[in-house]
Amino acid sequence: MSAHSSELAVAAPADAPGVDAGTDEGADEELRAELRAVSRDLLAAAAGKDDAQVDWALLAEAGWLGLEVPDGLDGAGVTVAETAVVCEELGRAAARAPYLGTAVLGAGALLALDPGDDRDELLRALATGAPRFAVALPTGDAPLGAAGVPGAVPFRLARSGGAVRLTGRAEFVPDAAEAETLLLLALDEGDEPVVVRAAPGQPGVEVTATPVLDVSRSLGTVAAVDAPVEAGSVWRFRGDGRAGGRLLLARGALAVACDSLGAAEAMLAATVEYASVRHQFGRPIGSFQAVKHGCADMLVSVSVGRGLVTEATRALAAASAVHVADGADGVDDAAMSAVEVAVSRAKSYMCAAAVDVAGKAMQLHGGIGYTWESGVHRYLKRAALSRALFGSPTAHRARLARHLDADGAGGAR
Amino acid sequence: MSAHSSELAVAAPADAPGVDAGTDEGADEELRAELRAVSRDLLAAAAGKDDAQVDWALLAEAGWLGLEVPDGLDGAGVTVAETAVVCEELGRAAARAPYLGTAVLGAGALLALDPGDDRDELLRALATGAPRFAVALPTGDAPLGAAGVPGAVPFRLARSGGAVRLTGRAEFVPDAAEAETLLLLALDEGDEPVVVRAAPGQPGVEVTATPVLDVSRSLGTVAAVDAPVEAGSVWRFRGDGRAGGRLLLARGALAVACDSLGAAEAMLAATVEYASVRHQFGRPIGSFQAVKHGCADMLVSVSVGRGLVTEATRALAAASAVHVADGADGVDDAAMSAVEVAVSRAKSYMCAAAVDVAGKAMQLHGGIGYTWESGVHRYLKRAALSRALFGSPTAHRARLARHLDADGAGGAR
Amino acid sequence: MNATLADLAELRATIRDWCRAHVPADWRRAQTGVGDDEFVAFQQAWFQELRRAGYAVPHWPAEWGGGMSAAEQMVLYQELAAADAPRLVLAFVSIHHAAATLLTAGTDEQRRRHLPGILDGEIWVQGFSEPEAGSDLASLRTTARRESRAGGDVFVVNGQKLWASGAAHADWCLLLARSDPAAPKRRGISYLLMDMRSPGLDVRPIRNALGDSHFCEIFLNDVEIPAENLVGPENSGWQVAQATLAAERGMTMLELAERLGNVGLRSLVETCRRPDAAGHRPIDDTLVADRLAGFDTEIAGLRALCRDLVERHDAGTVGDASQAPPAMRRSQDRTAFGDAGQAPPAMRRSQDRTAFGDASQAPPAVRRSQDRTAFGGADASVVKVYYSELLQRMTGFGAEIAGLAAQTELSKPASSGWESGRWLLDFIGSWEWTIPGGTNEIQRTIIGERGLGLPREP
Amino acid sequence: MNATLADLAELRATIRDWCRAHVPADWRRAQTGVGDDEFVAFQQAWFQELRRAGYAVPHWPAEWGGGMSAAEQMVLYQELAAADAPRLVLAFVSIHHAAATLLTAGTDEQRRRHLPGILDGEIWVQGFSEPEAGSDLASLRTTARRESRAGGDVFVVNGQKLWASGAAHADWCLLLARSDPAAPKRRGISYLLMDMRSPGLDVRPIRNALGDSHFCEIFLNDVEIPAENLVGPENSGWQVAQATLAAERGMTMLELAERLGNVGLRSLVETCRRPDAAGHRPIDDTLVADRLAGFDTEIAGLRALCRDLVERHDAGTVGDASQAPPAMRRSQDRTAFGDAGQAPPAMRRSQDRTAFGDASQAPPAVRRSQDRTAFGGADASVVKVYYSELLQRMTGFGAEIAGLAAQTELSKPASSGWESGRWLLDFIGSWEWTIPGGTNEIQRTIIGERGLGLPREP
Repeated sequence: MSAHSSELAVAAPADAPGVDAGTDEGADEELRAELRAVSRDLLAAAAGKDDAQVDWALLAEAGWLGLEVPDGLDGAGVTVAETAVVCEELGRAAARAPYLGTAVLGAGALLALDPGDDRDELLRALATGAPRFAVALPTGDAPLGAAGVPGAVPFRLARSGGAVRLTGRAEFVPDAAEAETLLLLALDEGDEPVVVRAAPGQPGVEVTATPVLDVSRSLGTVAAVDAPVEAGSVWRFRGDGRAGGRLLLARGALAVACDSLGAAEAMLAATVEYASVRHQFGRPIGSFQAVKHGCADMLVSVSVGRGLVTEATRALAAASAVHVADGADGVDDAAMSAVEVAVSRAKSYMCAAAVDVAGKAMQLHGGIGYTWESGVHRYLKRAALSRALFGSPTAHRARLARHLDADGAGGAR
Repeated sequence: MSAHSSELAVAAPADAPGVDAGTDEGADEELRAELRAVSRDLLAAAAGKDDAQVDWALLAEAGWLGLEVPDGLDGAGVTVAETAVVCEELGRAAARAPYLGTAVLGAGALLALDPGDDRDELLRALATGAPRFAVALPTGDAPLGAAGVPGAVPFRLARSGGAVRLTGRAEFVPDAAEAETLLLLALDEGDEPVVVRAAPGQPGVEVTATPVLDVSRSLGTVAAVDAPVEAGSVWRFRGDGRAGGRLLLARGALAVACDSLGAAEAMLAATVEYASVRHQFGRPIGSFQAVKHGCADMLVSVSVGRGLVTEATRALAAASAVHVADGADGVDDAAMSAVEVAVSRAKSYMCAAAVDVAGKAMQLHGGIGYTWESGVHRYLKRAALSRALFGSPTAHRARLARHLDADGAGGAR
Repeated sequence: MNATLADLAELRATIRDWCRAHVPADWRRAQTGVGDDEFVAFQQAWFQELRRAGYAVPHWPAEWGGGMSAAEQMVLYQELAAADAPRLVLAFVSIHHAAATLLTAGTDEQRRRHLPGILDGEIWVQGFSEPEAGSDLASLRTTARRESRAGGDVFVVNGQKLWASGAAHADWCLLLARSDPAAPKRRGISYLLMDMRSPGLDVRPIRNALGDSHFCEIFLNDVEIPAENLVGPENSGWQVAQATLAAERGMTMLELAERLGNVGLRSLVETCRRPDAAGHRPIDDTLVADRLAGFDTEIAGLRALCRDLVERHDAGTVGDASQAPPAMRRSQDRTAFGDAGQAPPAMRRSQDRTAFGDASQAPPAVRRSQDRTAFGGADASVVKVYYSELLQRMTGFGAEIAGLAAQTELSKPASSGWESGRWLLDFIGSWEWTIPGGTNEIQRTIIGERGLGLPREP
Repeated sequence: MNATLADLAELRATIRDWCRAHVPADWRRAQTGVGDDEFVAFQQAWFQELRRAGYAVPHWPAEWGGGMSAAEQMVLYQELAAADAPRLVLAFVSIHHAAATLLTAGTDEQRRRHLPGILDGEIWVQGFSEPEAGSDLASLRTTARRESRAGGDVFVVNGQKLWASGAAHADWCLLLARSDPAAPKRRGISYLLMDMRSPGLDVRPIRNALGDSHFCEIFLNDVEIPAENLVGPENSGWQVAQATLAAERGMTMLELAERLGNVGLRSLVETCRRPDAAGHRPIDDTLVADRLAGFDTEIAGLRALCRDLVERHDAGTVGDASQAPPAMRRSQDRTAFGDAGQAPPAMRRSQDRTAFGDASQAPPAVRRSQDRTAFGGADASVVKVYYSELLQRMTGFGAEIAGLAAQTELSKPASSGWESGRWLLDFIGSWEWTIPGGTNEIQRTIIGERGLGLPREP
């Protein structure tokens, strides 16, 4: 049961306390704290608005889009751990911004590719906020099945009449409708996962918006039918394409878990605030055990969720760094499994907990909580969407259970 | 979905209120209320003792063993609904008595058989308390599987060397170790379920006690290896043997559900009592919402469980009456399914709820609840045993789900 | 008049035939995404359809247009639910709260004026809650000052009411206001019938969590209500309100249980039997099957609870503390909103009979043994807590199973309950049952104190 | 002394080798069903084995025989759990509560007298709770009357203590008694070290829910305790007790989490991978697989919580309210038993360092961002609630899966925790974690008030 026992602490050095004397973990924590504080201020403005729309230019100016873009390409050159902070703050504000499509998945996909001028140029542009990106990959339960990633790759390249053509369909793609540049996860003729660059207007490619109850999110369907593809638009992952695809899916799941963490913390804070000022029966309602203990339960699950999200972030950051640095040799299957285990735990726990916390917030706000104006519903809808996006808790737990069964088979210790 | 919708109210007349003007439902209710009051008084004495042993002679004198034995055989000639009352009260007192083996299953098995002098004589004896009975049937999850009863019948008759011989094994048989007369559920040579009468001392038959944590229960293993059987000891069910077996298993499950209902009510009452007198922080602890709401939740689940147990009792009583009266033609498969649906609901809900309620009782009693002397542990262990005996909640729900799926297939309405 | 089994079977067949002929085909699709006017028109038409058949107000006394026994009403609601008939959403307060108030505490004149009006489609709204008086209803601040006028005394009302569901369409309002500011909290409140066309009224919609606006705020600025519209004695409004709120329970809960057990469970099973893209049916997972069976069981338990409540309402044994076991002692009556719906036993018994059936009917024999009253004075709270949380669990599970697809269902059929099968909408709507009418936290306190006799908070 | 990653890996390898050589083979079987004497002998022998390796009291200061950093202790407990070493059950109070008390508030003389004694195997018991002072510890009634004797002052103690775990084997007792009956509840209590061989003591075992008798009552009848055995100032025993109780948290919770995550989860997975008579493995049911994965996740979450708690203890940032976000305001300190383990921040910070590591160690940099203190002064309560209820859920699930077979397991290995894989016994034993040390109801109040700053009950 190595992936689930104390071995993990060795595999992921950051888990062990007091061991960072020689690392820059402390500095990173400070950077993240500052990033968090700035984000919170900036997004607080958006939180007040009914549509919670965040000014895209502002995000670009703040440097949040290029966090992971290398220094040399005008980015900040930091890791997914910093991106995670922004995701959490976007969730806290229930803000509407195409951050997932561009900064999380777009940058993540490009960074996982073999470097090259086209890619580098696109990364540089990404950091400026133009174009906006969408990455068409499977966002449901499919890739969590026993079959793994390739079976769930939504697009396929085939040569016909001398041209390479793309066919496939991906639903519930984050930020698809507003994207100017599409990156499509596809299988090439050798069944190797690759990324295909496309534009929404391009022949054979159709993008349609999918309206959802959570108006703070934008989702859409990307469909391609025999769309001709230029050779220069087909990009290979560094090293093993399968590993690249798996890391990308892990990023999506983790980003959504971070979002749910922020949302849950916001709901807890709002409930505590309300329970402290709202009086009934001559007392603040927070002085009643029913309310107080309800808030305590919210804090417990937020605390547990935060721990899981933190561990998953560390694991993914470490693996991503290895992937970018070493390519194929870097992230072996065991390391990838460790990342996926951590991400599945964080995603399944936190995204389910956030729905519960938002629901409890609605309950403890009483009639006010059920009004549109309270905004609690925005968090409930957002948490419900996050729960399903990039794999339901059930699907993630099914994947975890397969690991447990396999590990159990491995030996008694 | 006929078995799950309003149709049931027609199938089971007692479900509908105000319709018993012409029936003796009112009179029966009065009888049961009296029976309950008498039982509660009588068993209250046992509840105080550490082993909660009930005087067997007293039970026989009170007429509780022969409740369902016909008038003509010196019994009370009432229904399983009255037996259910005693089961509930035994659970309330967490009393130790071989009632399940003799009065619930023993009488139930004999009543389901074709009448005859031997059977009648045995029924008459049963009401007097001598001999004590055990019925060896499957008490785990097996008979709830898709295969149904016959596959789970634990014994088999085979002719060898001119004699009929019995082979098989049943574990966790209630009251087996103390029984003087065994009734074994077996398949005859034609694969028809029958009941074989045997005695513990008889060649080839071995009974061993199975010590369990719940010391208020007695369980044992009944094993037979090529045990010679006289022709007169093989008894056929009235009509369809399969139906007889199914009714018997339903009785076992229902009796245990009744036991859990009584146990849960006792735990609720004890907790309310304790919370009303125990003071901490200058107040009775029952005035704190954490305790009060905990008790409220216990009441809610006990109330729901009582409703389900009542419905299952009515359904089983009605079907049993039909079975005894009409034999094979009486209880068709649909009616049997309706009984099993009601029993599975009651068993799965009530037996799980009783464990939760007893656990909550232990918690709300604080340190006192964790002592041996408080007796809460006796209820927790008994409830845990009841939860597993005659089918786990999970197994009963699996059976229910098959009905739901089948009904769903039947049509939209 | 106790119906025989045969009578009931015949009634069931009659209603079933009637439903086949009269339940509008495909009304769910037609009522999805409609505007307010269309919704009101549909509700009014359906109400009149039911009225013509004698099914609109079966619980009223026969002389006013009802007259069904509890057993008959149960058959009616079972069949309406099984046929998936539209719910009477708009008339809910009129036929339950308003009627119960008038029948219990109104004058003959008030009944004659208003009960036929309700049958003709007059809509009532409840004006109880206020911004500072939600769970703690007794602290309401709206004032009613008695003054003399040429045509007779009037109450001059000032204040603000909240959560007045359907106020935008209402003709009349059941209003609680403080008529004696000097009296203790619950002693100075009067119960008034207010014409919603009165000058000085301002109704403003409040959007709920789904963006709908059937909740309203009502601002009252020197609104004059004739003194003859006082219900019960002056300053006794709190007691009268108990009756009004009691009407929300019992048979109305049974109807909700039947809805959940029919279209609700059916939709959930259907959702789980639907194969996904890979041909896999959720119900084939033991995980899903187990949950479905659990819901089936809980619904059966809910129905049993509701039937028991209705039968005992009918038998007059609800909340009879004299039969409760010693451990289940009854506490003093609570002063909070919490006990809305919990009149003192003596009052409740009589009012229940009036509200739930023809008082001229011979009450059925008290068939229940003492244990049936185990939940003492908290029956309605037990049912409310259980129903609302079961609804929340079921719809929550539906939303989880439906996954991303649930997010794309942007509206549900008007005239349906929160078991429409649009799971995420239903889930969010389920808080409409765990919060209003005394939050479930308040209900648990009632259950603990009235049902179990646990001591009050100091 | 901060260890480098390489140092820790080396330590891990060393401990792992040590465990292979020293953990008694098959001790679980051998310790199942043994008598009290055998249990005590085994515990004492194992304690000395650990002591020889330097693993018995790693959290003590180096001068007293400990000296491991928090990171090193974590490695130690991870490896002991992974190797399924016996737990130190008998010495628990001695090495944690007694030592923390002495190190925090004891005199040099008291330390010199008792710390080596503990290393030599002296057993301590905690004499705090009383029949009328459980959750409400501050209402304890046992009296300590100061009197002069020839050899110096003594405290004459009378009263009764309850739930004194292990008192039958104890050499010394940590005693709270009321030395000033006139002072307010928490102001008149003194903290005393009582020799269990003192005349006037009567120890009677209390059987627990499993029939075991490690809990005891202690009756005190004019027991004389020399005044030099007073810890801290007279009448300041309440404050001293905070330190004692605080020692129960932190690293001890981490050890428990590791036990649950190793032998606990492993046994559960094994139970679910075992084919039944028909060859079916429970884990192949999605229902069971889902629960197992949920437990795996929750254990990972628990470990993260514990690590965080330990790291912040180490860093001295536990409960620093100055970093809490505004909404998470800190309430007044609670007066109840509830806040046992929750000393005022200033005191806690210093005591934690003393209790959890060598005070001479340079405290690691405060690496945490402000959100890491989101649970403010309630960290330990969060962990306790979560651990104990996870243990209860896991063992409850195990008992359910094991079914009837679980009933036939009549005893579990002594020296193991409540994750022995004897699921029904473990399940019942799990209440030993949800009740003592402040019930989980009390813990939730602490979390609400100290962690979230919610208002106290009036």
